[in-house]
Parts: sequence; structure tokens; C-alpha cells
Amino acid sequence: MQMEPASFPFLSAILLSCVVGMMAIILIPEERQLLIKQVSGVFSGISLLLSLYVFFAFNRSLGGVQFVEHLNWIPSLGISYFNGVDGFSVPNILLTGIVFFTGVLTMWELKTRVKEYFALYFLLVAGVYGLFMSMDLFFIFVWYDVSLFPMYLLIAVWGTTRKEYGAMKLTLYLLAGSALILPAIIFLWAKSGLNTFSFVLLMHPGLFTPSVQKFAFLLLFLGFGILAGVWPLHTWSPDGHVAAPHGVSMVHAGVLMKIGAFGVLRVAIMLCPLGWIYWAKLMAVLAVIGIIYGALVGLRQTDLKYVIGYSSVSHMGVVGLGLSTVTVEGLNGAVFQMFAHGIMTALLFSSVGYIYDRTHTKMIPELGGLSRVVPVASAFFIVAALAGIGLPGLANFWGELVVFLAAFKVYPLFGVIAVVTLVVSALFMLRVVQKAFYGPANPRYAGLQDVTLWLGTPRIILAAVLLILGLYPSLLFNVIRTASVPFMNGLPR
Amino acid sequence: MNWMIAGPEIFYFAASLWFLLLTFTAQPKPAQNGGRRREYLTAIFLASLGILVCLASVHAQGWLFTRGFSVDFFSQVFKTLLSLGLFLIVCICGQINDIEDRRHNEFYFLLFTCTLALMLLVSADHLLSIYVSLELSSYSLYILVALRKKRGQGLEAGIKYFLIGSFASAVMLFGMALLYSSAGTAYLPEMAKVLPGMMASPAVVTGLLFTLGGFFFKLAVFPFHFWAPDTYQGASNQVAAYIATASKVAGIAIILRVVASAGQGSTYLVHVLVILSVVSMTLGNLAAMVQKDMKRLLAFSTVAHSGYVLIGILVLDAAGYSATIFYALALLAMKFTAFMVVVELTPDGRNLQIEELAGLHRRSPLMALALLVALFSLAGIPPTIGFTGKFLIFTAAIQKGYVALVIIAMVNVVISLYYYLLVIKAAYLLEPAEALPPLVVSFPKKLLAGLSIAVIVVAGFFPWWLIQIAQAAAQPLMLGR
Amino acid sequence: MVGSPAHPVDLAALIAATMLPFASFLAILVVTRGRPRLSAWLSIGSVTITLACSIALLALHSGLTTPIGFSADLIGSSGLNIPFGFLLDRLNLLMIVVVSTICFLVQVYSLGYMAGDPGFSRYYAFMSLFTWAMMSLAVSANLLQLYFFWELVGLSSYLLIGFWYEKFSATQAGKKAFVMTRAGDAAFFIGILLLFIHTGDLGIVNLDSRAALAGVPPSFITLSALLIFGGIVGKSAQFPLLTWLPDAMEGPTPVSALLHSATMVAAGVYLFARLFPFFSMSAVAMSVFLAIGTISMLLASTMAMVSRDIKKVWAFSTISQLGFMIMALGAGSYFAGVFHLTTHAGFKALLFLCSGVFIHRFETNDVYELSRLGAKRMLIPMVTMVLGAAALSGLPPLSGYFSKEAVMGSLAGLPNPVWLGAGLAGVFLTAYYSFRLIFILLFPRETAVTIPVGTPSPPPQAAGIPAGAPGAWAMAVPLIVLATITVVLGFFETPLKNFIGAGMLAGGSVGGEALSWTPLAALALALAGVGLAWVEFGRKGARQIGFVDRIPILHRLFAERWYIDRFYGLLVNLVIDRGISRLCYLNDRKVIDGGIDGLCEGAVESGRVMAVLQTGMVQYRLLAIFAVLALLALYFYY
Amino acid sequence: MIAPFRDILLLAATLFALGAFCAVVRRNLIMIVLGIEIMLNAAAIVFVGASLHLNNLDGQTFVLFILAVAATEVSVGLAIIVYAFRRTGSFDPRHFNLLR
Repeated sequence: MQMEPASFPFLSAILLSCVVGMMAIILIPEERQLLIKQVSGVFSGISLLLSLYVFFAFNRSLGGVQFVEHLNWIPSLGISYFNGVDGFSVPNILLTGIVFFTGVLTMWELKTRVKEYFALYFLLVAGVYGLFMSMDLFFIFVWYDVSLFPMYLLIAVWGTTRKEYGAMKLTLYLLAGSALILPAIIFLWAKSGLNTFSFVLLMHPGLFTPSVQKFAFLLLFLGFGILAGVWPLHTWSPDGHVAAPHGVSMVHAGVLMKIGAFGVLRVAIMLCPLGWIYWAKLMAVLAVIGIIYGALVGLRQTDLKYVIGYSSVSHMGVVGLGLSTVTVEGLNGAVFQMFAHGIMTALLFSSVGYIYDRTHTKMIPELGGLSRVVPVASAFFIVAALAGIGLPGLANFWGELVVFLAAFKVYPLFGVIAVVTLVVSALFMLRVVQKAFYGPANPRYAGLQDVTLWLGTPRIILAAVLLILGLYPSLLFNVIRTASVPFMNGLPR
Repeated sequence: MNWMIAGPEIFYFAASLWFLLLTFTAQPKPAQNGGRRREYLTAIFLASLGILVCLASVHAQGWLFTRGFSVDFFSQVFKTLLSLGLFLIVCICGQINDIEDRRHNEFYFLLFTCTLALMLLVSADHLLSIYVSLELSSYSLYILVALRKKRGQGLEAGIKYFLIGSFASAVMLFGMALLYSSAGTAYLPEMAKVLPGMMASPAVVTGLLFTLGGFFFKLAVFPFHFWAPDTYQGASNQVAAYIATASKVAGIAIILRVVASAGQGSTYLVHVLVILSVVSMTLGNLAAMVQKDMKRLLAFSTVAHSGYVLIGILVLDAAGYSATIFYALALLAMKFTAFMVVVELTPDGRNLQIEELAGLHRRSPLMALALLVALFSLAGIPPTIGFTGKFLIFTAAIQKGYVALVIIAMVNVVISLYYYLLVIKAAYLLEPAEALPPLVVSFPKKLLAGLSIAVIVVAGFFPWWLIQIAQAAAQPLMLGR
Repeated sequence: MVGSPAHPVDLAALIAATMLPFASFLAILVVTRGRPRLSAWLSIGSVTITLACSIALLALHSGLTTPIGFSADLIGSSGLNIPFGFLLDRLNLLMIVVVSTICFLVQVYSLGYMAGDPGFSRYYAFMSLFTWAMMSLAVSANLLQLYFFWELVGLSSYLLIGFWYEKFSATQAGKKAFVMTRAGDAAFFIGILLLFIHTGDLGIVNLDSRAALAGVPPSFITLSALLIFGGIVGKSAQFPLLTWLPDAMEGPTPVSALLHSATMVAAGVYLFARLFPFFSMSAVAMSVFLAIGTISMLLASTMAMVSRDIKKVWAFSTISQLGFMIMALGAGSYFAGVFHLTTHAGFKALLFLCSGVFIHRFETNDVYELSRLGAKRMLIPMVTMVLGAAALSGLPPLSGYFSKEAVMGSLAGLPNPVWLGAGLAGVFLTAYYSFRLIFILLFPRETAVTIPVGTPSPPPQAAGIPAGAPGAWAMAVPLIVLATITVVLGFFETPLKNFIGAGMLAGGSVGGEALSWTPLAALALALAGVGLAWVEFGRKGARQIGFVDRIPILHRLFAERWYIDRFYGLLVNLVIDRGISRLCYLNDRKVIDGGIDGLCEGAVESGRVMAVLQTGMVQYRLLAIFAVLALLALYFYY
Repeated sequence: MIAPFRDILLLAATLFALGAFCAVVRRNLIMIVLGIEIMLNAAAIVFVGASLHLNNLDGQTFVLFILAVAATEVSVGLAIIVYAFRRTGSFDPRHFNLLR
């Protein structure tokens, strides 16, 4: 795993842009709401540009870990501020940048307590960025929790339905996850005997005995799995989605669930490959149940956000299935699906947000006939819904294709179940689109004006990304490949 | 024997004498505000002077009173902590209205004597000096608790605190007697050489257990925690703050010293400590979940935190001790900030209910932020000093192989987050029935709040300089053994 | 790899033919949504270029022997070498010409039909999306690329069926169509994955060559062939998944003409022809295809006999004709299937466009209403309708006769006479129901004919389309062109046979040796069908009630589409919706949530108990302390 | 050694148990303090016995200090109890149960 130090510390610059943005927002007086929004727009734009630069400047041929920044932090325990990106984390950083920028724009019409909202929002995204770029186990855990506690306040204060319950449930679930991760990380640190938390050193094959790897993998998989919405532990995510305001649920569903999957990939799989091979069957079973379960329960929902919540559970099941196949395609497909699902869910929530701000209701029976009244806004939702079904021409298709292909090689039965779910998810997504958007023009919402260009930009960006990746997927696959191929070759059989 | 190594003790002895003299001077009948201000200012001046004296003598080495009173880096670090704790408590004693004005001099006198006693306790190396200094600090605390204007609560708390305290000291004394009888000597360094060999005999073990009982009282560990909820609720806010911070830190110091010297060999002791730590953690967290009164909640969280401290102690090696010292520092900072907010919110000194926190974010954003940071640090959420403390303790524990214990501790962290979030929810979410006036916070208080937030967050992010101090402090413990 | 590499001219033509409609789709949606006229001409312009290119390609490569290929590596992921590219051989050339002609004619026709509709530019956007998807599907070199566009065709059919989304029934039909085709696509997708895992390369040319598949076990070939056939069943509305096509008539009539008669549903048959050598490797699969083709052919024709809605009749007839094509291909005659596909595209589009004119003029779908309102007075549509119906039933001079005869020839070649008998019955029924419709239209009855209750009266068409005069020529010209095609195409059978037959790769019998009497028998049955229709509907005194209507049970069976719809409704609502997902939802709410919330309540309760313990009297506490110390001391002894 | 050290330990242990029992059972605050005094004396006895047994004077000095400190403890305790009596008029610990 060769490392290439960064000429200019881009990764810390991204982190800095979030933290400085937060400070700037805190300093602006509460009444200047527009100024706060503009400042947050500017800073999120900067972080997006930086992550775009990192994505395109990432040397595809060299692979390995790039843009490395290393700083000793607590030498006695071997903890170091060690940032770097490889094939797996570059797409996620770009995803965070996009969802962050569009999330800020989506909440442009927020009126209540704007300052605190954006300050906490920046802190949340700083935590997410930190986790994706850090190569030090200690810092992965620190950033994981940093992104956790603003989530509580964001949902509890600005949330919608059942916000206290949703916020408390979400925070306790995620903290229960961290209650499993921390012992595992320290256990690995203690068992390695190298007195270092740096991920690259711990990845040295043969460092841990198989029994250690199995135990640590189980703890890490359950810990991060809670966040990734693995089947039995997923009930917090629909409640969390529904309770959160749109900007937050964009980041929440779009990126936070990816932290869970990324955590499983980065910490659990790369550090304990034998554990991974041992537990792969369990992962596959839980993932497939998640896929079929999310789609089926989605059928029953009458609240738009619940539908999206359960569809995210189903899509994260696809990611889990990809990870559980212990093959190169499985990893490629899973990481691609993480990216595609992130963008799609962000678009879904952003358009629901727009509709909710106008109609003040998320219940599908009350909506209906919107397509005639606000054609462009509903068009965005329909595009996202089609991406959700996995229609070719949009990004999700490639993720699911590669994952199902890998799944077929290893678990043919699970592959069949997963493909059949495509039909069920088509049914429930189109049913939502039909009930909420088609049908006779609804007199109650006659007065709504359609989305203006400025308000539409976040959704246009997201839809464009979905389309570009749909037509030219190797843009992303080449990056992911640089990390998955060397990792899988080095895997002890 | 140069007396200068006992510099801090001498200074605080002089300060308490000064306040004793002040109590004799006849108070002008109408104790107008000026009088109270004067004592407050002198107290602050003396406390800050005390910090300087402690800092000056940080590197003092040596012993006094035929080795009964040893001064090393470990004791000096704790003395500085104690003087810092006293200074902070005195700062928030700006307007104590739940203690009559004419009692203020006694109040400060007792505070300074208690700090003196704790300093003696920290550097006590002989059973006798431990016993004497422990008793001295307990007695001054009993009276401080009973001083409260509201007769009912203060008095009842005082009685309960006294009864359980004296019971615990009796148990400790009996333990010490047994230890002395079997070890043949009362000096801790010699006992350290003799005791590990005799861990098999029941007398030594029960003796050690009973002795630790006395210190567990100070730390409010499981069997001896009964006094904590009532005392915190009954005592005035400032006294409760003092008990939560200073006396807890001293308790940790003396347990470290005794365990480091006496407890090396025995697995039995580790088992006992594990049982006590798990029970006190779980009991503290569970009971705190249903509390309505803010101080009672903080009391139970102290019981829970003593459980975490015990994990650090039962590791019985340098890493564990340095983690516990760091955790003591963290406790001081976190508890003080929490109590500072409680004091700020109740100028008239009444007991703060959690509902009364409603609308705090609007009334004074700084105090709300301070409460938020303190509670998240108490819960152990990463970017705070509390997390680093817990993290160090857990690394030490897992290195010795206590993985199950750490998982139980983490589950307790989850439970504790639940009730901390209830408090934060009250502060940030609930709106008060009638719009309360915005809280006016004087500039020094704002500065103090800002400083404490900075300490908690900065120590959370760059803890390395504090960890070095803790590790250096842990060395003397290991040297003698 | 794929035949001789295409030189730049072919490549440019191909890219223009396929990519231009996509460009116009994006342009219309983004730029010219506001101006309907401009977007209409943009779309028709791109279709004309596509038509020109495909005809040029056909002319250029008429003598082509080996397929021309071009491929680019689009999805560069490690384990997957799935090149995307174009493939040109005789079958493609024919298919792209058929598709582009029909698309061009329908788009011109829609100028008149859709004039004044609020969603006019959106309609043309979706039309060019469909053209792009269909053309790319026809020329795709790789099975996965074919699947890629296969689903896009499904998407455009969903969008076009549900075009008038204010109508609930339209959106319902669109959803039903999409989900049903999606079910078929799922099977197709699994088939592709199996193929990819076992052979490693999805190139169509590779799959067709017997050598490449030598190592693969035959049982596996049958399995993947059946799975891929699942896709064909879904797309071409064959037996299990046929009920979505009649509902798809909710969409505008030009859409039904283009998608649901000539091109989209034909994609399934095209795929069959495309992989014909692969399928023919397993005899078991071929017989299954034959059986399904026959069942759907007979089933659909029975349903057509009772339907009152003019578009639904033609929809059912499309299903049955597709059944014929699949029977022909299943019987091993490659040419018969492809030839029937081409001719059917011609006259079925013609029939739909004529009924479109009637609906456009009289705004009702009901045949009896149309005849009473004087449909027969409109000269051009009536004549072309009769011509189309004649071609459909296989009367001699028209193209239908030749292709039907080729199909019958292939069936005759089979050892088992059952297929031939079914085929002949099908010919008879086809003739009967098509001329039943013609005679109802030609001989209107003043009295409202009472039909036994239960036939679902067709919903009125969206009334928003004024029967404007200016559009008349735009609707008439395509009719005339299509009519000439149906008449002329029949005589091109032999050159087409040489073109298609010769170009065929190794294997595949080209039509068994025709039994002498089958064409005569077929003709006789067709005439008999027409005669019966005349007796029941054409004669002066006839009460225009079909022989089936007299038997209510049979009538209801056919009207209810053999209760397949009801079965699917039951399956979706009861089993999935109310059954499983309700269970899952309850499980979610009660079991998991209940469990964990219960755990938390338990913790809080125990907290309350602990708190109460604290408030005991002082002495109890002392007792407790002492007790604990004693226990710990005792513990030492264990 | 007049009496073997083990007997002294036994005596002290019983005395300690008696003191504890008295502190726990009696319903009068003063009697509780008295019980605790007995426990302190039991400890003093062990100290004296140990110093005799070990022939070193530390035990004796320890006892002197215990007596002094026990005196201060009683004075502080009784002050609070008398103060409580003047306020609530009863010595019964059951009355002091206001804090929930």
C-alpha cells in the first residue's frame, strides 16, 4: 500500500473549510439570515470544489493512498492525525461535497434559528468529511462521534413528525453502534502489539490471529452495521429520516449511512479479512433480507419520507450484499452503489423538501395532482424515483448490476431474490409517483409556483450527476478499481 | 528538613487562620453588600495566590514528619489541581444568598481548611496521617453542608452525610488496624514491600478492603454512595460543586497511592474492584435516568463516574494510573462547568429543576453552550476531555484484557447519554411557560464560561500535553514499588 | 472479434441514426418545452435523418455477408469486460428500416392527432426517447447493452401510456405495463447474469456461434434460454404477462400504433430472432416457446372476439399475431417469423392509425357507437381499414397472406400435427374477429344493440382534442403509405427470403418443406371466418351478436381476459400488499421497535426502582453498607 | 504476650460487630453516634494489641490520635444533632426523610 504525500494539504483544507465556515457563521449576528446563508453557501461551495479537485487529481494509475498528511498526535498511544485517500474514499468525499452543497441550497428558505442550524450542519459535515479521509482508527472513531451529536440537535429542534422520539432513537442507536466499535478498535490496537492506531500499519497481513479477526470483525460489523442500516438494526433510519428536516435528512440518508458501509469496508474488512471471509455468509443473509424487507415495507407507507427511508434500507441492503460476496466486483459494485444511492436519496429528499415547504404535508393521500401544478419540481422527484428503481441510463443501474453479478457468482439464490426485488421496488416507487404526482390537478395546491432556477440548482446538479454516471460509469469505476484490485489480490486465501 | 517543601500547606493554613480572625471581628449590624463583597474579594485573592504557591512548588521533592508526609510530583500535581478547584469554586461564590451573610467568613474558613486537609491527605504516606487528614476534611465538609439557610434540606443532608461518613471512617480505621497488625508497619512504602507476599491471609485482605471502604466513601463508590444524592441536593450549590470536584479528586489520589502500594499482587482485589465498578456504574446511570432535580442527577452521574475511575484503578499498572489521573483532571473541569451553569441559573441558591432549564438557549446562548459541552464531555462524546479520559482508561483496561468490562462501560455510556440528552433537550428544545427574562451574565462569568468550554474542547482535541503531565505524575507511584 | 470492423461512413451513419433522437429528446425537454411547433419539427427532423441513414445503410450493405462490428469499452470495471458497441447484419438492417419507417409515419400522423394537446412538446420528447431506445436496441452488439435499451424502451412505454396523467386509468395502465414488463426483464436479467458467469462474454455473435458454447452443459443452455424467453414474454405480452397490452390502449392512439403494435412489442420477437441459433441449440426450450406462442395466440383471439373497444380488438390481435411469430420461430423457421414480423408491423400500424382517425373524429372507442355515428362515410380510413383487416386475416393478394402462409408452412413441417391444427384455428378466428369489426362498422344498426351485461364499457377518450381540419392531410398520408406497403410487401417475399435466409449464420432450417395442402386449407379457413362474420354481422337481418355472446359463461370468461387480470390483482393486493408487507411492517413496528423500546422502558423502570432505593432511612443505608462489606469479605473464600 | 494476639482480634471483631449493630438498630441519633464510637474503640483495641504483638510503639501513638480525632468527631456530630433537635424536636432518624 504505497503512500504519496500531498504537495498542498487539500484534505485538511476541506476540513478547514467546514470548521472555518462554522466559526464564521457563529460570529454573524442571528438576524442577518441571508448573510448566514450566503456565507454557508460560499464555504460549502469551497469544500465542493476542493473535493472535486481531489477526485480528478487522484492519480488513477498509481492507486494506493494519496494526498497523505501525517502529524503525530498522542505518540504514547501511537495516535497520529493521518489523512489520506484511496480508491474507496475518493468517491465518498466527492459524494459528501455534492450532498453538502446541495443540502445547504435546499434549506435556503429556512426561517427559524438559522444560525444554529447552519453551524451544527457544518459540524455534522466536518465529522463526515473527517471520517472519510482519516487513515487512523482513533480519528475514524472521533469523527464518527463528532458527526453524531449535532444530528440530535438538528433533528430535535428543526424536525417534523415525532421529532423528539426520532432524534433520541437515532442518537442512542448510533451511540450503541459506537459502543461496539470503540472496544473493537482498542482490542485491535492492543492485539497488534505495534502500539499504533495507524490503519496502514495495522493492515499488514498476518498481524492478527484468525480468532482475533473473527471476534473484532463481528463487533465492527455490528457497530458500523447499525449505522449502515443492516436489517435487524435498521428501524432507526426511517424514523430518523422522517423526523429530520430535509437538508439534514439529505446528509443523513445520503452520507451518514455511507459512513456505516464505509466503516465496515475500511475498518472491518480491510483489517480482519479472515473474519470477513468467516462472517460473509451472515452478512449476505442480513443484506438480502434487508433488500426484500425494505421494498416490501415501503409498499405500506403513506408518508413520502417513510417511503424514501425504507427504500434506502433496501438500497443499503444491496451495498451489504456487494460487500458480502468477497469478490472484486462485489466491492466495486458496493462502493459505486454507495455513491449512486447517496446522490439519488439526496435528490429525493431535496424534492420532497421543496414540496413539503409549499404544501406543508408529506402524506401521500393528501398530495396528488402535483405534476400539473409544479411540473419541474415533480419531474425531479420522478427522475430520482426512476433512478431508485435501478433504471438503465441512471447511476443506480450500474451499481446494482455489478453487485448482482458478483452475488450470482457466490450466492445464486440470494442473487435471484435481489433481482426479484427490482420488480417490487418498481411497484412501490411507481405507486408513490402515481398517487403523489399524477392524477387530476389538485385544487388545493393550485396556487403553488414552480421551482425557480435558483432553488432548482441543487436538484439540477444532483440529476445531472445521476445522468452522467448513468451513461459513463467507468468515470467512477476506474477510481474504485485502483483500491479494490490490489486489496483483493493481497487477500490471504 | 527545610519547611519550604510544605509551602502550599503552610499558605493555606495561614489563609484559613486569616478567615478565622475575620469571623471574630464584630460584623457591622446591617451586613450591607459591601461587607460581603470584601470577603469575596479577599477569598479570590487568597485562592489565586494559593495557585501561584502550588505552581511554584510543583517540583518540590522530599518528606517531612519522619516520612509521614512525602512530597513528590504526584502530590504536587494533585495539590495544584486542588488549589485550582478551590479557586474556581470561590469564583462562583459571587453571591451566595442561601448562606446568611454573617456566616460567610465561616464558609470561606471551612473551605480553606478543607482544602488544606485534602492537600495533607494527598501527600500522606503513613496510615496515621491519612486518617487524620481524611477526618479533618470530612468534618469541615459536614459543617459546610449543614450551613445552608433553608433549614430542612441542609440539616438533613448534613446529618446523613455525617452518619455515613463517620461509619465509613470507623470501618476504615478497623481496616487500617488489621493492615498494621499484619504488616507490622504503618508506613505505606514499607507496607508495599511486605504486603504483596501476604495476600493469601484473610486478615490482610479484609483489612485492605475495609481501608479502601473509607476512601470509597470519599469517591462515592457503590456501597458508600448513599450520601451523595441527598448531600448534593441538600447542600448549597457551591458546596455541592466543591464536594463533586475537589474532594473527589483527593479521593482518587489517596486510593491510587494506597492501591499502588498495597494492592499489587492480589487478584481478589481486582475482582472486588471490578464488581464495585460495574455496580456503581450501572446503578448510578440507571438511577440518574429518572431524576427531576438537576443536582441529584449530577450526584448520580458522579457515582457513575466513580465506576469509570475504578476501571482505571483496577488495571494496577502505570498506564492505568496515568489514565486515572487524567480522568481526575477531566472530572474537575466537567463537573465544575456543569455546576457553574447551575449556580448561574439560580442566583437565589434554590435547587434547580430540569424543567427550569427551558429556553436557556435563548436566555443566554453562552451558558447553554457551556452546559452542552459539559454534558457531552460527561457522556464521553469525542471532541471533549471526557472522551479522552474514558479512551485512555479503556485502552489501559483492554491492554490488560478486560474487554467485557469495557463493553459494559460503553453500554453505560449509552445509558448516560440518554439522560444527558434529556437535559440538553430541556435546554435547547423546550420553551418556558412564560417568557423568562434574558439572563444577564457578568463579564468575569462570561470569561470563566468561555475558558472552561475552551479547556474541555481543546483538551479533547490536543490532549497530548495533559497526558504527558499525567504520565509524569504516575511515575512516583511506580518508583517506590 | 465481431466481423469486419466498420469503416467511418457506416459508423457515422449509425451514430447519427441512434444518437440524434436522444439529442432531440434532451433538447426538447430542456430547451424547447415552451414552443410545441419547434419541438415537433425537431423530433420529426431527427426521425427523418434516422430513416434516411437506415435506408442508406440497407442499400449500402444489401450484399453483406459477415456482420460489421464496432465496440468501445464504456464500463471499465475490472472483472467485467462488457464492451458497448454496434453490430450490423442483415437482420439488424431490416429491423432498423422497419422501426424507422413506422416511427417516421407515426410522428407525422401525430402532428394531426395530437394538435392542440397541452403536453404536445412533452409527447414528442418521449417519442424521440423511444426512437433512440428502439434503434439502439436493434443495433446493440452485446446482450447487456441490449438489456440496457430494453429497459429504456419499457420506460418510454410507461411514459407514453401514462401520457395523459390526469386520467387515473392511464397512470394505472402505465404502472401495470411497467411492472409487468419489469417482471419479464427480471428473468431476462437473471438469464444474462447466468450466461455471463458461464461464458464470460455476452457478445451476440459469440453466443450464436456453436463453437463458443461447446463447453457449456446443455441443461444450462436450456435454463438460460428459458430465462431470456421470460424477457420476451414480458415485452411481447405473451401468455402469462399479456394483460398489460390491452390496458396500454389508454395511451394516445399513435402511441398504440407505434409501440404496442409495430415496434416495441416486436422487440421481443427481434430478440428471439437475434439469438435464434443460441435458442435452437436446445430442443426443449424451442418446444416450450412453441407452446407459449400457441396458447397466447389462441387466448388473445378469443378475447378479441368479445371486445367492443376498437383499439382493444387490435391489441388482442397484436398479441395473437405475436403468438404466431413465436410459433413460427419456435417451429424452427427463422424466415417465417421475421417476415411475419415485418408485414404485421405494416398492416397493424395501419389498422391502429385508421381507428385513430375514427376516435379523433368521433371521440369514442366503442365500435357500435362509431358505426352508428357514420364511421363508414370517411372514405380513406374505411378503405385502408378494410385493406388492413384483409391483410390481417391473410387474404391472398395482400402481404398478410404470404407471411401467414410462410408461418403455416413452418408449422406444417413439425412432426406433431397439433401445432398446425392450432395454427389453422387461429387463422379462422383471426379472420372472424377482424371482419366482425369491419362488418359492424360497415353496417350500422340504429337500435342500441343489447349486449349481455359485464363487458367493461371503454372510458371516453380525453375530449380535449378538437377534430381540426388542418391535421387531416397529416393523418391521411401515413395511411396511404402504409396501405401501399401492405399491398406491395407480399410480392417481395422471395427477395426478402434470399436476403434474410442467405444472411443467416449456420444452422436453423429455413421453413420445412411446405405440405402441399396447408396454404389452401389456410385460405379456406380464412374465407370461412369471413363468411361466419358476414352471417352474424354483415347480413341485413343479422342482430350483430357473435356466436360467443350467446353463451354468457363463455362471454364473461373471454371478457374477463380469462380472469388473469383478476389473478394478478389478487396476487398484488392480497398476497403482497395486505399480506407480506403488512406483516413486515408490523414486524418492524411491533417486534423490533417494540423489543428495543421495551428494553429502554425496562431500563428506565429499573432506574426508577434504584432511585426509590436511595431514599430509604439512614440506618437502612448503614445496614446495606455493612451487608455489602460482609459479602465482599466472604467472597474472598471462594 | 499476656494473651495471644488472635484473641485480641476476636474481641475487637465482636466489639466492632456490636457497635455496628447498635448503630443500625437504635432509632435515636445519639445512640447511632455512640455505636460508631464503639466501633472506633474496637479499632483502637486492635492497634494496641498489634503494637504489643509487634513490639513497636506506632500502634500506641495511633491510639492516642484516634482518641483525639474521635473526640472532635463526636463534638461536630452532636453539634449537628442538637441543632437538628432544636429545629425538628426529635432525634428519630425516620423524621429526616424530606429529600426525594
